[in-house]
Amino acid sequence: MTRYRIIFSGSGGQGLVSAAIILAETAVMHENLEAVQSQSYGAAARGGATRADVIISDGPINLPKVFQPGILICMTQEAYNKFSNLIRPGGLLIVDSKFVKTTQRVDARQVELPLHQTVMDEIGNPVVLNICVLGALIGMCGIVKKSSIEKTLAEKFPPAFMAGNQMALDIGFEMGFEHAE
Amino acid sequence: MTRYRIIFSGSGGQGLVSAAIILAETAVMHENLEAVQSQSYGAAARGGATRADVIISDGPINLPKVFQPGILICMTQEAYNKFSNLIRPGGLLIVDSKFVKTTQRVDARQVELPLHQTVMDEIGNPVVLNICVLGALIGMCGIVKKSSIEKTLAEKFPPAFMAGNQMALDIGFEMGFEHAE
Amino acid sequence: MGKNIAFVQGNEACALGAMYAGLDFYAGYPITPSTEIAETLAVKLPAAGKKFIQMEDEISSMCAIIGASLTGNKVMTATSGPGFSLMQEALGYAVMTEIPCVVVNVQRGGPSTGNPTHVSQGDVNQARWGTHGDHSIVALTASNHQDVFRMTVEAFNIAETYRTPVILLFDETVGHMREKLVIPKEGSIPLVQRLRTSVKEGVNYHPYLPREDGRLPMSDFGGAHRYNVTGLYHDMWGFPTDKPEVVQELLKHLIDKIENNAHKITFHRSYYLEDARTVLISYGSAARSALSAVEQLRNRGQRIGLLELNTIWPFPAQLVRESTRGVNLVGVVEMNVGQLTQMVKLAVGKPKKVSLINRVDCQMITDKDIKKVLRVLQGRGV
Amino acid sequence: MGKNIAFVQGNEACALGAMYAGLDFYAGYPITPSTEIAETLAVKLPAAGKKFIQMEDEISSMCAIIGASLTGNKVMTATSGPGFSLMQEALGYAVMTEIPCVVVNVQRGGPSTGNPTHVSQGDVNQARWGTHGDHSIVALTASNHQDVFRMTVEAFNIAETYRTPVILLFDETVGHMREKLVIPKEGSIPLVQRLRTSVKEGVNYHPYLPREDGRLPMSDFGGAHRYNVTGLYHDMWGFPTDKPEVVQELLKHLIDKIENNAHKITFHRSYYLEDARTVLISYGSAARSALSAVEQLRNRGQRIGLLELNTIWPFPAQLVRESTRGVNLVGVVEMNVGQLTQMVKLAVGKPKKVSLINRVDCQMITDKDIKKVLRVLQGRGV
Amino acid sequence: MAKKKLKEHIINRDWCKGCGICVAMCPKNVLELDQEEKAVAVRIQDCIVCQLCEQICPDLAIEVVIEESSAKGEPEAKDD
Amino acid sequence: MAKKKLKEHIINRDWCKGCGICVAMCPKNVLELDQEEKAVAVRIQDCIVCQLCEQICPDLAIEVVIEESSAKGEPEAKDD
Amino acid sequence: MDVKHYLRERFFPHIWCAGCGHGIVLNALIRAVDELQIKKKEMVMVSGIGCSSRISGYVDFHSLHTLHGRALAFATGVKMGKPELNVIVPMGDGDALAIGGNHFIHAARRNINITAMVMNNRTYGMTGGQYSPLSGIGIKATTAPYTNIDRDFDTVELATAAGATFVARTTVYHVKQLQDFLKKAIQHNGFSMVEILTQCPTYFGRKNKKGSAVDMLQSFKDGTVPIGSDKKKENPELIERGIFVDKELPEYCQAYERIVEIATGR
Amino acid sequence: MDVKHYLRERFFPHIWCAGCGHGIVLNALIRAVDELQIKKKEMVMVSGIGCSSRISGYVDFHSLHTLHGRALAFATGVKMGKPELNVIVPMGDGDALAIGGNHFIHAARRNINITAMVMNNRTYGMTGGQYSPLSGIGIKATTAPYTNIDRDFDTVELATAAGATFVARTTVYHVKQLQDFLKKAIQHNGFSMVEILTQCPTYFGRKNKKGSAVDMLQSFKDGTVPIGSDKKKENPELIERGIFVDKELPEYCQAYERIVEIATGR
Ligand SMILES: Cc1ncc(C[n+]2csc(CCOP(=O)(O)OP(=O)(O)O)c2C)c(N)n1
Ligand SMILES: Cc1ncc(C[n+]2csc(CCOP(=O)(O)OP(=O)(O)O)c2C)c(N)n1
Ligand code: SF4
Ligand code: SF4
Ligand code: SF4
Ligand code: SF4
Repeated sequence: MTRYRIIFSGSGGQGLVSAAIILAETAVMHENLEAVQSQSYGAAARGGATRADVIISDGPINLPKVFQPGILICMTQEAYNKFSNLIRPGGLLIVDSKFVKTTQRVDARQVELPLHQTVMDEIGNPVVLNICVLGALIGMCGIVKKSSIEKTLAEKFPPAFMAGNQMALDIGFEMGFEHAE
Repeated sequence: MTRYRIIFSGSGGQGLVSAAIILAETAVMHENLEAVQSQSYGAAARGGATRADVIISDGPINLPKVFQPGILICMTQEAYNKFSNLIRPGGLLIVDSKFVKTTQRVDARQVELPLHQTVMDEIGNPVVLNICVLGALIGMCGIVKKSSIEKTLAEKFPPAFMAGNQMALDIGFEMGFEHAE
Repeated sequence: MGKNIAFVQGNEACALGAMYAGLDFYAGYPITPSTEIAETLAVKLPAAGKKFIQMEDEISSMCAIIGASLTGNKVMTATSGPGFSLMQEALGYAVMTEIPCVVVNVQRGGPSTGNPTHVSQGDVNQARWGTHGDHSIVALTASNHQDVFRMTVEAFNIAETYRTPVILLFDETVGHMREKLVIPKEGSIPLVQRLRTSVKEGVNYHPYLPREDGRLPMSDFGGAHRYNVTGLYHDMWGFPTDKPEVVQELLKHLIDKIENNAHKITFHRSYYLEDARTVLISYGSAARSALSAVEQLRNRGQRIGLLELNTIWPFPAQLVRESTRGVNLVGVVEMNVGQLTQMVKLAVGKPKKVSLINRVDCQMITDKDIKKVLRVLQGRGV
Repeated sequence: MGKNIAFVQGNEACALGAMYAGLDFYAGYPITPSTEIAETLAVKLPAAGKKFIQMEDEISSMCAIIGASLTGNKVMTATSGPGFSLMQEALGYAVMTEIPCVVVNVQRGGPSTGNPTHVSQGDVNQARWGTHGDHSIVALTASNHQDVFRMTVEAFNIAETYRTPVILLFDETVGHMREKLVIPKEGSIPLVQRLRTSVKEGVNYHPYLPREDGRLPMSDFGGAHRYNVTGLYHDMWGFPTDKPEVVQELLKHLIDKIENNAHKITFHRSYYLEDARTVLISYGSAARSALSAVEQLRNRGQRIGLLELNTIWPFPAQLVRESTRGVNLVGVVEMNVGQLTQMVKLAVGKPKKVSLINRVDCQMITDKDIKKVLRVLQGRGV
Repeated sequence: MAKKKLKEHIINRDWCKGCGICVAMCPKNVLELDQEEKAVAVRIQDCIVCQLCEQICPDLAIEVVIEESSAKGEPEAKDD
Repeated sequence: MAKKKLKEHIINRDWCKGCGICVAMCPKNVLELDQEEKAVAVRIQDCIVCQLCEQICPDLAIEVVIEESSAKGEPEAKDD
Repeated sequence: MDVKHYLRERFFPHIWCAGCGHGIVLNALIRAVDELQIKKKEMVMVSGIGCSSRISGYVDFHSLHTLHGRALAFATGVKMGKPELNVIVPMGDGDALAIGGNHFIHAARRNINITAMVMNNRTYGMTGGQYSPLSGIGIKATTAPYTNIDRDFDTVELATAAGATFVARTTVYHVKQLQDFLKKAIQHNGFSMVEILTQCPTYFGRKNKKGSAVDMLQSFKDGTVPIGSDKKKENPELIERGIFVDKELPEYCQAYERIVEIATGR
Repeated sequence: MDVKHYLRERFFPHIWCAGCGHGIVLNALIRAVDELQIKKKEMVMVSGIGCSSRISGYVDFHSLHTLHGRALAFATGVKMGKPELNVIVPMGDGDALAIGGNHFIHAARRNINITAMVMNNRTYGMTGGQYSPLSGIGIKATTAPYTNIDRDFDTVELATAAGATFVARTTVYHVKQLQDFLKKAIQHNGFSMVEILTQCPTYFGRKNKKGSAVDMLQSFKDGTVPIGSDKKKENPELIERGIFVDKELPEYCQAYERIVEIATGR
């Protein structure tokens, strides 16, 4: 039984909860997997660091929260400071190189990607950053097929958004794929 | 241990609850007796027959309600119809001869007194009817001293009311005393 | 006889007890059968230079007394079933913020508007669990005016000592009936005054940091210390937090300060328990009938006794256990479907020994009713 | 994969279940963590030609659904702790007047405003006893979206069958998390439609005269029969009365119709109970962790099982008794100070066998937490 | 509209509580309270069939019955 | 009142959330958001010390410090 | 007309005290309904708790006797649940404006087609004569033994400000006007409110030495004037009677129909 | 002035979103208090629940963060309990006028010396953007996906009709006026209400395409006029700013003092 335990973390406006939902929804709707998604709510969410948890598995999932993520994505310094110590030994830590200075030493593979920079350079609109993150994640780790993500995006967004999303997904996927093990 | 169980019954405006309270209060405040008083409340009280219960004793009283009155006073036909069957065998039933036609046969001494008529004839104001009732009751049965009732009346009413109350009490007392056993 | 004797309704006895205890502020909304408490206080409080206000409803009444308590007043409200249901949210707020206050519920027939002018003891479990979330609560009751008075005074004492709302759970019969009340001399029932902080102005005051003994000294609003009060989980300064360890510690504190002091706030009366083989447990007006039944059966030679509870919550499990040890039959006399009977069963440990003796038609249970059920329970038929 | 699969929050699953059950009318007031139920229905109901209204508060929401139910609609409201406290008075009205309705409480940390965005199961006893007066109530819960959906449908079925409010007692974790939901085909969960009277216009209809089977056929407001509905004790025509025999009979009816049918409305799931020597009993999101713990311990050879309750009230005492017969240890896993544990103790009869395994810091209890306590209970230290 | 003609006052003695409102409000002083404090029409001949007594009786105890011929007529509006 | 003279803008970067309100509201276009989306005073010389930025900042992150000499002066009332 | 056609006779004589104005309101209401020729099965009375609220039990309509202060909230459910029904909500001043004030202003704001009758006797009759938000300063009540310091609402102004689209005031002395206003209110498409000054001789009257029920009725005659009357200028204490607001604005249930159309794409 | 003197710095940066108008209200409030030279220990803030209500936690006054909608009821207890305190009650539009509407009108009616600030962002911010009784028809919200059919209250009219003796309205754009009105409201002896139009860019703004916080601020400038402005005649949609009511009537706690005098025979 494969089981992915992923935390997306960053700040409120970055759309990381959406990214988490898209990922989990794709697993369930298009890959016949089980997935559970949850997130932090409330004052914690309005101010400081957001966090969205995703567990994906080919068998039933009982616990809905991630305690030790195998994959941790940090899109702000604050998120990195708060969550990086949670990571499972030998896990994967993805950070945006613009926002995060990786200071802590963690027993995990740390990958720093210039996601924000690239999105701004090539698309010029930060709203698709979250899709780019998603692209990088699946480029690096698989989890679900890129085409499945595309299906979900097509279902959830109006056609006008498709081009931007697709570009962001592709950019992210490529950057991630380079770091795939 | 002597124990008096008394029900005053009649209609809302007749002041019978007050009469009951005065009696019980007199027993407690001026005769060192125990007394418990209770009454019917609510829709029953607003419309139909009022009922006020008094128990007087020289020892502690547990039950606050009268189930079988030794003395029952009925000041309306409705009250008579409703309550006369409650009376304790051998008890005393006092009714106002103007308002009540004693129809039922009860195993009790029935005394019909023209209380209302006499009050109207001699005082001309029905508000003191209840005091007259009280006078009749203690005239007939004792229970508490007349002078004690007078003390309570003096405590509870402004001086302006004293004369009327006293007259009513006296009238009632006399009428009652005639029927004392 | 001096002025210290009064012939009053139970509701008046409660109002007089509150005045004795030092009530400063009352807010309420009329409802049968508790209205006379407000009506009495509407006369007494202004005459003592203290505050009375009739609010727009029960919710605001409960809120207003909490606000007034924070400015250093001893406070109370009174209501009955429907109003008590409406107060539940704000009652929980007082629990969470540890604001001393006394809430009277003169029980009438429920559920819903039910039977406003008749008696019931149906709100016992609501008093315990009516507001959302885990918590503990104190609820006292009484069967006669002397105890109504005394329990009212103790309610204020407990509220101030433990910084908690205290519920006075009376019933229509006791509330409405009149009997003698001997008003205790000043000082004869000790009064607890609010524990105020000794922390000086300018020095850090922690409104929600319990002392060693679990007590929390207060500082009046308008006084030297400015702090925050919130119904959210909060830290020792009174500021919101959702830190798990702080949350858990606060909840434990709220519960422990009551449960661990249960023995100190357990009031009761025992009648003929020494050699009793049958024990009745009762409270409120039902206990009057229970006592009457017990005395009659004693006269006939039965070894029967009565444990009358004045403290219902925290449930005096230990007292009940001790009072029923070695007893054959425990009869719980209450005017509901057995709300306290469950607690007695848990306390006694042998649920089968415990039977409910009740009445649920909004009529006062009588000595006869009780004797009848006892005969059956004792295997002697009807 | 067809359209019958959805990836949704528990709150959405509840809303979808309600739509499936035939919800006609929703009134509510937003509150975390239940708001998504309203938000989903604000989209779905108008699109189905049905009614959605956001009221001025929770009290009016509860009142509005009762009013709408009387005109023949299937109705629901949803809230969380503080709002649920506010609904207690009107909830009791629905109990007394026997109006079918469904009330969702997605539990958050209490008491008071507590911890709005975190999980708790602290309202279990409030669901039972929150409104004043004796009464019975139905409360269902679920640990996963499939059951959230199904229990929501069953809530409507029970409400309509027994003419009673039914409480859906979910929790923040289940309400907010997203997982797969397979939407059952139309007809695959049977729906109960309201039983309407067959009495013709002009013939005497007794709205509150139960049939032999205890059921009360209804007549919609606006329909052939004009009758009275009141929260006061009432006779078979729905008119107020305080006649003791009528009062008692009505109260008994209100209680019996629930308690005597407990077996018909008991929903649960059993896992590995057959040979279990240790049985966990749990419900709501806590049951997810309990199942996880049980599966891990089974893998290590322990004879442990799980009884997951979907029906909390009426408490399934018989089921619990049967499921724990001959068992050494019963662990009740819940996120409160042991509210259901007491009921389990009473049901099991041997209170000492029953232990609470809980968490009260508004964090989800984990498999680890449970395993740790079990080790201690089994005498194996930490 | 045809002038209405009185047939009779039906006064429901079970419902009448003797408040005296009809007595005081009747513009023609037609009504009185009797010994038992129940309303009775004593000066029927003076009645102008304004029906105020019927409409203001808080106990709904009075019916002013009009002679058949005009019974279907609208009651006269009266107000200040 | 003496014309106020600017000493400095103290901008609390920890509190500023970069909403840009001060930037937009400043009548003299003195302020800008920097790379990190924090307000900075870039055209200090243009500042007329109206203190609007200070008073409208929703994060209470700006203090417009006035030269000592006139520091005690009342802030100028300004409204439409 | 046959009054009894509209009454549940077996509950008469009613529970109200002798001379209580609530009976006059009942009397006027059934006449209004009769004149409008509305079928009884199309009428719903929703009331709260109070002496006034008992009115709903006496009429042979669909009747819903609810909780103190909440009648308009229940009524909102009834009306939205079946918009074709005529929904009337009789309330005491406490019921409507003390505990029920919030539902009062919100029902008015939504302009839902309900008729609210505020039977204003300036006291809580049912619980024995406490002061209400309409008692006014200087009044005596069991909870205001030293006179009341609570200012009173102007019900008409409050309803108007809250958004009611039909607002009127009259008294039980003015029975014809009362019938007329009730008819207009019921016919109005939107939230209508009629304030009816009425007497509680038992508590308000007795406590405040207002004399008999007849005296109190008389005081409604003497103490009120039609809107705009010159007398009001001389004596500002006089209370105006009449229709203060009568305007058409989108009714709530009808507006909801539009939402359904949008949502279903009809 | 030293803003931080009035703040509980350790809770900053505050929890409000970037550009949220609530912070501007906080900013204005402490300036108003500073100018009035009221001691911090004489100030009490009593709030309910909502983003707006969090304001009480940020000021270094006595602060009471209560239940949704109930702040004015708690405040009534605080004020009566210690009338010498200045009691300020900040509320969101939902807090003040949805669930809290009844306490709002009753506090106004009593004319108790409390200052109510209604921070009107036309939505429930805290719970994520549902419609409120001040949203108005046509607005979109998470619970009004097909647009809102609920009419809005006019807060000023409602407060006036309920009896408030100081009633004003302004916006967070007009910071100086805001400070001024708050000062006057605090100084007023009686119930004062200041409605403050403020922006929730996160929910109301986003759902209704109102642009950035700056755009929304700008709309307060363009969408409002001083009371009596001619522009309003041309464009009735414009909202008036200014002081609508300012009158002296007996204050509740002072009136109560008189009752004590009567009762004690002083
Ligand atoms: C929640 C709740 N609070 C209080 C009461 C008690 N109560 C019943 S009626 C009433 C007020 C009655 O006054 P009003 O509404 O003016 O009507 P009236 O009796 O004068 O006609 C009150 C306070 C109640 N039944 N329920
Ligand atoms: C009794 C109760 N009902 C509902 C809620 C949920 N709730 C919290 S704040 C809020 C509304 C917030 O809106 P508003 O008062 O306008 O303030 P804002 O957040 O917009 O500043 C709601 C519905 C609650 N906390 N308590
Ligand atoms: S109808 Fe008119 S005139 Fe005739 S008795 Fe009645 S009130 Fe008097
Ligand atoms: S003080 Fe005025 S001019 Fe100077 S930066 Fe601030 S807003 Fe601009
Ligand atoms: S108490 Fe007053 S309002 Fe109630 S019935 Fe009697 S007179 Fe009417
Ligand atoms: S949600 Fe809206 S009201 Fe709340 S802090 Fe954010 S912008 Fe302000």
